[in-house]
Amino acid sequence: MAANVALLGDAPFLILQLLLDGLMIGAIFAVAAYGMALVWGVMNVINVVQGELVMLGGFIAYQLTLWGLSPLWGVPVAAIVLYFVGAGLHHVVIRRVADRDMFISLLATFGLSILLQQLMNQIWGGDVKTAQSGLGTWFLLDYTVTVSQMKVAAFGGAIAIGAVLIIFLKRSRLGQAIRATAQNPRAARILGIDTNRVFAATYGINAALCGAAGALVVMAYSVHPYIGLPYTVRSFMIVIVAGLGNLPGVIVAGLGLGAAENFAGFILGVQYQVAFVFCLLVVILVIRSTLLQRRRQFLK
Amino acid sequence: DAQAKVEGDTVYLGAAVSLTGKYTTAGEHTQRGYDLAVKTINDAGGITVGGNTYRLEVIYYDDESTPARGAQLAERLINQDGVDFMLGPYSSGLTKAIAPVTEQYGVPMVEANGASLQLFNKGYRYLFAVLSTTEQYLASAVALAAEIAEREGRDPATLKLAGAFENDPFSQDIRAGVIADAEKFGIQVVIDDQLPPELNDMAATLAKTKAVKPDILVVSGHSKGAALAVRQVEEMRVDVPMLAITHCDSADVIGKFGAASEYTLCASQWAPTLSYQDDVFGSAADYAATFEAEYGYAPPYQAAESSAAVIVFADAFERAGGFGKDAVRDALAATEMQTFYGNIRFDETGKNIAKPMVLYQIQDGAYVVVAPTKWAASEVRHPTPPWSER
Amino acid sequence: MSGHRQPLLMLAVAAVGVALPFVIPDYRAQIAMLWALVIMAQTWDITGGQTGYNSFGNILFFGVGMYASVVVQRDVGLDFFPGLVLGMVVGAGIAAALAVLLGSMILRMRGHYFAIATLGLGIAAGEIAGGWDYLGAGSGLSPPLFPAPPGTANLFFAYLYFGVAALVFVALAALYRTRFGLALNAIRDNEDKAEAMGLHTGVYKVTAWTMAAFVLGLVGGAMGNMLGFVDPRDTAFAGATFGVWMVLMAILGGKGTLWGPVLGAVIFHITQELLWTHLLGWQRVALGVIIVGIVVFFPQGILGWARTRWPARHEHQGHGSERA
Amino acid sequence: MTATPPGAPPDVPMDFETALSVDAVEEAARELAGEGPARQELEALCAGEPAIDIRGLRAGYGRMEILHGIDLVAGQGQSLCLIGPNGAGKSTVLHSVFGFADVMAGSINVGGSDVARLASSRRLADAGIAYVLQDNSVFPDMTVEENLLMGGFLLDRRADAKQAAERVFDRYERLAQRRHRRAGVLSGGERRLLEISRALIMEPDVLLVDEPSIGLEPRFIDMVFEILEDLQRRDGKTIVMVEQNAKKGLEFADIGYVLVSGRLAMAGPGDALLEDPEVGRLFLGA
Amino acid sequence: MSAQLTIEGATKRFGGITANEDISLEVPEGRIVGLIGPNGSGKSTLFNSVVGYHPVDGGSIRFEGREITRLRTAEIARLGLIRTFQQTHVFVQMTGLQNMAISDAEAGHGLFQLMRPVSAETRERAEALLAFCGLYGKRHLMAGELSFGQRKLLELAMALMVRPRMLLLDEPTAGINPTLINGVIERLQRANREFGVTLFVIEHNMRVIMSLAEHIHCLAHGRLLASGPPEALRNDRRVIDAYLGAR
Ligand SMILES: Nc1ncnc2c1ncn2[C@@H]1O[C@H](COP(=O)(O)OP(=O)(O)OP(=O)(O)O)[C@@H](O)[C@H]1O
Ligand SMILES: Nc1ncnc2c1ncn2[C@@H]1O[C@H](COP(=O)(O)OP(=O)(O)OP(=O)(O)O)[C@@H](O)[C@H]1O
Ligand SMILES: [Mg+2]
Ligand SMILES: [Mg+2]
Repeated sequence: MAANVALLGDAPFLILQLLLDGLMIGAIFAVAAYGMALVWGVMNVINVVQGELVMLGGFIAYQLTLWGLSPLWGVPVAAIVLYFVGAGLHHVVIRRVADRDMFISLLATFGLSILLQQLMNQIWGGDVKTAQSGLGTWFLLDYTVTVSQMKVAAFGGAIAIGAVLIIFLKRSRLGQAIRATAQNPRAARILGIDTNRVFAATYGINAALCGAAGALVVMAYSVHPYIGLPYTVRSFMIVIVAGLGNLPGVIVAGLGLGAAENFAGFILGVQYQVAFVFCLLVVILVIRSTLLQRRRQFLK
Repeated sequence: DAQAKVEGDTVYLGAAVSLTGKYTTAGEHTQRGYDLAVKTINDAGGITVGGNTYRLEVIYYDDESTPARGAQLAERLINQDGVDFMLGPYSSGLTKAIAPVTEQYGVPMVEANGASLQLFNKGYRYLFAVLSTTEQYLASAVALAAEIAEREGRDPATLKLAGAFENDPFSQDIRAGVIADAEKFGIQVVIDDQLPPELNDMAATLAKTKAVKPDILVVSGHSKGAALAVRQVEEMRVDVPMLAITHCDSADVIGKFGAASEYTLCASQWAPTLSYQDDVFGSAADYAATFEAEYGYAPPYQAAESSAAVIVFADAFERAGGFGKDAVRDALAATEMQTFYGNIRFDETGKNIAKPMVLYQIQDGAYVVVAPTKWAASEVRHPTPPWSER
Repeated sequence: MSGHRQPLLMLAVAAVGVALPFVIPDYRAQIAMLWALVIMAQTWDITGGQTGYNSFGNILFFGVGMYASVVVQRDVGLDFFPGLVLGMVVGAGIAAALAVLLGSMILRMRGHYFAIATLGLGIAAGEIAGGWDYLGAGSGLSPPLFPAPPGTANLFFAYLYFGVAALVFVALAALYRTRFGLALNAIRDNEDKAEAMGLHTGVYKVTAWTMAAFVLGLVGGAMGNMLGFVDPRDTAFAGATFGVWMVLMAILGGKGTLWGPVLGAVIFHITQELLWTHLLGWQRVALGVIIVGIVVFFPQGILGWARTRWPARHEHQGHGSERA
Repeated sequence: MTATPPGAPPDVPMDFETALSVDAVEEAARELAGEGPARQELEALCAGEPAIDIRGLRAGYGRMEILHGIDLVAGQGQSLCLIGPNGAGKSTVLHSVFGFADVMAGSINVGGSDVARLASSRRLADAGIAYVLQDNSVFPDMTVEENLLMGGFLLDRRADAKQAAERVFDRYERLAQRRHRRAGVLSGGERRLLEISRALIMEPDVLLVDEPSIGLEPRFIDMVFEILEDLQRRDGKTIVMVEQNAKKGLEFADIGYVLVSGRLAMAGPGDALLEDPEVGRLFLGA
Repeated sequence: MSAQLTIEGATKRFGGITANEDISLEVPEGRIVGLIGPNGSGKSTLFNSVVGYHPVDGGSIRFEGREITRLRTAEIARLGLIRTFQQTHVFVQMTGLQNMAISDAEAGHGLFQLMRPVSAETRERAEALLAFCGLYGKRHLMAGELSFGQRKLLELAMALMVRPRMLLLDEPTAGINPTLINGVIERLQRANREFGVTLFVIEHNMRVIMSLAEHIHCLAHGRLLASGPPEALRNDRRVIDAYLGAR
């Protein structure tokens, strides 16, 4: 561990490399996290199937390459396909559990995640899949620092998606309905908002975001059927840190998490990177609850 | 209870294989290896034991790639299904979980996918492995590096080795072997990373590699690790004179990454170009052809060794002349034969000591055996040129 | 299940538990596993069902018990049985201590935050064990083998786990009849109000979790020997299997009830053994469908469903077993 | 609901002279009610075309039936007040009209069409029903102003909603001062004011109000009743209200209904009920 | 007459708003004291400060001579200072009796005191108090199945079950049937008289507060506007202007 820290001192370019890689993966985390924030905030559902939706997006982009198309098309295609998948899932399962105890929906989406994992396993096999975007690599500082153009594109795309989403929620009618439903569904209904449709749309949008993120993942990294949970957990962490309904915060937290994870992996050893992520999760939650303890919520 | 072991003219073997979970792909290769051998043997008239002919059949369960499930299923196969002979699961971890069960019940198990050396220091009497154990996987790669260094007039002790190994029993065993080999030559280990099982990014390790500039980079993490290593080495333009990995054929790195996979060294249990043969499949090349005709892709070595395990069992049944568990066990212990997969002879711990590993290099888009010299089809290409020149 | 029929039912179940390993001797391994699962579901329900703190990380205590026990057996150098007993006790002790320590930090979180924090703990524990050489790291550990013919090992574990399950059941039945049980329910229903009434909610929550942890530590302590192999992610901190199953079983049966977790575990285990082993690869699809089906159609569990179906019986129970 | 026998354990002193228990009120009311008013009586109270007409309504939550056959008729521009003991099912009547309870039998006609099959979210748009819930229904994380604007969600033009909101602010300085504050931090009374004004933005034909005066200071209670009066008299809206402050409610309403254990016990003109000695004893605390 | 609860210069701000400003008042032991004031004048906020839901920004609060300004809710509750809520809070998935049983402070809240079944004594008292609040017939019903007003009554019964030294009631009769209100008033008076519980009551219902309270404080805009016996306050010009309105 000390050796790793020393290495950072000896080869400072590593710091830059780690930071860049971290930010770029963090941006993708953020996209999935937008969706989670939406679904959580609006429907009061913690969507455990988030990671699997991301993977599904990845597999769709991969499938396009099998058909000879550029996986870059995967971003819009996966988003559109996943929108309908999401709306479908909502219709069949989510709407029946959304207004129940949150734990019920947690479990239901967990069940869906197992189902999707297995379906992907049956359709595409258990192997690691990647798709070559065809974009090249930039080199900085005399070839020491590499920046894959794909990752930069993913980064830019993620930020853009976030911005669009924020404006959409603030300005559009559906956006307003989504916000109102999030805060008090019964009140939304008495004002004439079709909350069921709002829920379906919200879940669809979430799935579409995941699909886009997945397409970025398969080009910038790789996917296989069992890789969902870390994405789910990261989304969750990001949302907690940012706070529900704080989308700009989601971007910042996503980038921060990506960078922190990368540095932790480097310094502690990659084997502890996942442990680090989950310990960080617990620590964040503990800090959050301590802070809340001070600013206590109270009853009326 | 236990009547299912031999029903009429059918002998049942039991196997828990990974059809879901993280070992799905390899588990499928394993199952297909078993199935192909069983089918081929049965089609050729089955086995003759004590004057009668018998067909083979395998009872499968899915162990979901988890050892706890594997152990339970072994119990189930032995107790409820009455199986008296077991074929191994995929991976060292699963084998580790199942071996204690078969051992307790005195059920002989021939396994083809648990390479961990630790399986063979427990004094198990009913466990037999047709494959080479982990310490041999990358030994020839390390030796090769040392040899080349000496040839170039460099002291091997000046070499630097970087390693990244998945955190599972198999890869950790590989790691132990590599580190022991490095010590033997005085090679300095400069990076020794463990990769998490839900691996999807090894940028941190590779960035480190760029900084410390080792002479050899060794990666082991089943097919996932192989794919990731080849891909990210290219993407990050990591210049390292020698990249040695495991599982490149099962990960199909040539198909996935094309030219980027050139120069990569791969440890393999077996290659279709080897000159072994047997009565069931013919030569190694014949086996490859049969397999490809059946399943539509070239057999990875996981399939080949699984088929070999069935052949070994069949041979032992015939020599034992009956289906007593202990008679078959003793016959297995006395095995001395050649299969398309290689020579098989078990030492007293149950591992196969008659078959060496081979080392491939990817040259011009094909796997070419470069070590050991006996089977080498071509010279090793070394060093790997820097990316700026490729 | 009304008040006066309760003891009868318990007797019947006890009789079945005692007889089972001899009625179907080939299934002893599964019987042992069944009772272990029953205990997991029962203990999960202490916090999950009764207190409203849904944990996804109770597997932590199971795994800690398993590792502690195997390490004790490896390093202390006792014979098999004394080693196992010591291992189980140490495992349970460490698990309980850990519950006190972690509980006092994370039980302050409400609802789903707690659920996810525990999920994090469970996974992190597996990852840490997987990197820790003293615990065999990723290669895992092999506990000593049972020193007797094969059938007896399963018989031993079947009775061991049955005994623990029965004890836990009786203890919980008594516990839920005390005001402590009511306090847990009060926390579940409205924790702020419970606090406003002067209850020491923090202490009760930690106590409840510690009880669960202690028992899970015991269960884990013997499970290593039963399985014959300990591995960080798939046997000890097996979040995706045991970790989730214990939640599922409790919910399937009906959380927050005494019999629900038992019923849920039995049904779950039998389904799994009968069905899944023959589905060859599709069993996870089945699991997914079952989970979704349960929560969509039986969110209250089988017992809860029966109650809405036959509300009269429930009313009757309200008067019959009058807990207050 | 199960019929739990009323009464108290023997060792509890039963000195309920001035005060009646929940059960005692129910019991007394049940006796008083007898068979309850006939449908014709109700129709007689209704002036003009019925704007809202409920027949044989059985409704409840899940499998539990709370209302056991309720009839209710109110004409266009009339106001109707439901009174009754706690737990009688008054809120459930309003819930049923808006689709928040499970209707098991009976019909609910508003403005001549059956709304029972309409999704709750369509009832404001299609049937012109607005609803002020008994409990909290603001959007806590939106500002007071945004809350009012949400009241005009169905309006095609944003500007209309804006104007309507301005009118509310003109009327209630209290809300105007807090227009940019999160609605979640309003005091109980401020919140009530916001909820009522928000329901009026769409200018509904039928207004369901559940205990408008709850938690309001005396002056606001008067104010709220003035608003309702205005709506009814000037704009000809139909108002169905539940009010625990039965005196206020009956004074205000044209028609009064007394609901007891999910059944209609009495019905009559508001003033007449107010003067009924039994009603006075049981519901007005006189 | 000693002051049981003393509030001195209590100030509470939320962001830009001052909900309570420099409020000083006393609640003497054994009395019934009222707190009135327009909506948003800071009544509930003051209650919240007293029972420790949020710390005050300035001033101090003493209960029976003890500084409680910084104590936590549960600790304050255990001193015998209990509040009820404007919006009801009961344990919805427990029966009325169970709600009562867990509220029994006399049976103890220590871990070991809890580890025994509900005593016959607790049960009797619970039943008596439920009857006292008119809920005896509903004692086996889940609290979540009670109507709004019934829950309110249950909450009152629970508060009495604690045997509090002082009870802070936030609009105890809001949403309760007028006839029952008479009952509630009588019950409160009896609780005060027979159990010696000091009452500090927020009410908008003038009939209730005038017949119940012996002394009333009126808040407006977060400040203490006036104090005095009911009659005096009813005729106080400032109170009429700020709150009661012209009658
Ligand atoms: N969500 C619910 N689920 C089950 N039962 C309910 C539910 N809401 C109300 N009830 C029951 O329905 C009955 C009638 O409730 P309702 O709220 O209509 O009464 P109410 O007349 O409005 O009383 P209040 O004056 O106290 O508000 C009550 O006995 C209550 O127990
Ligand atoms: N958590 C909070 N954050 C910000 N402002 C608050 C908060 N709680 C209360 N307020 C504000 O403080 C003021 C006083 O509120 P409070 O609830 O004490 O009033 P109240 O006297 O109880 O009124 P009511 O009779 O309507 O219940 C109100 O203007 C309210 O908006
Ligand atoms: Mg009501
Ligand atoms: Mg208030």
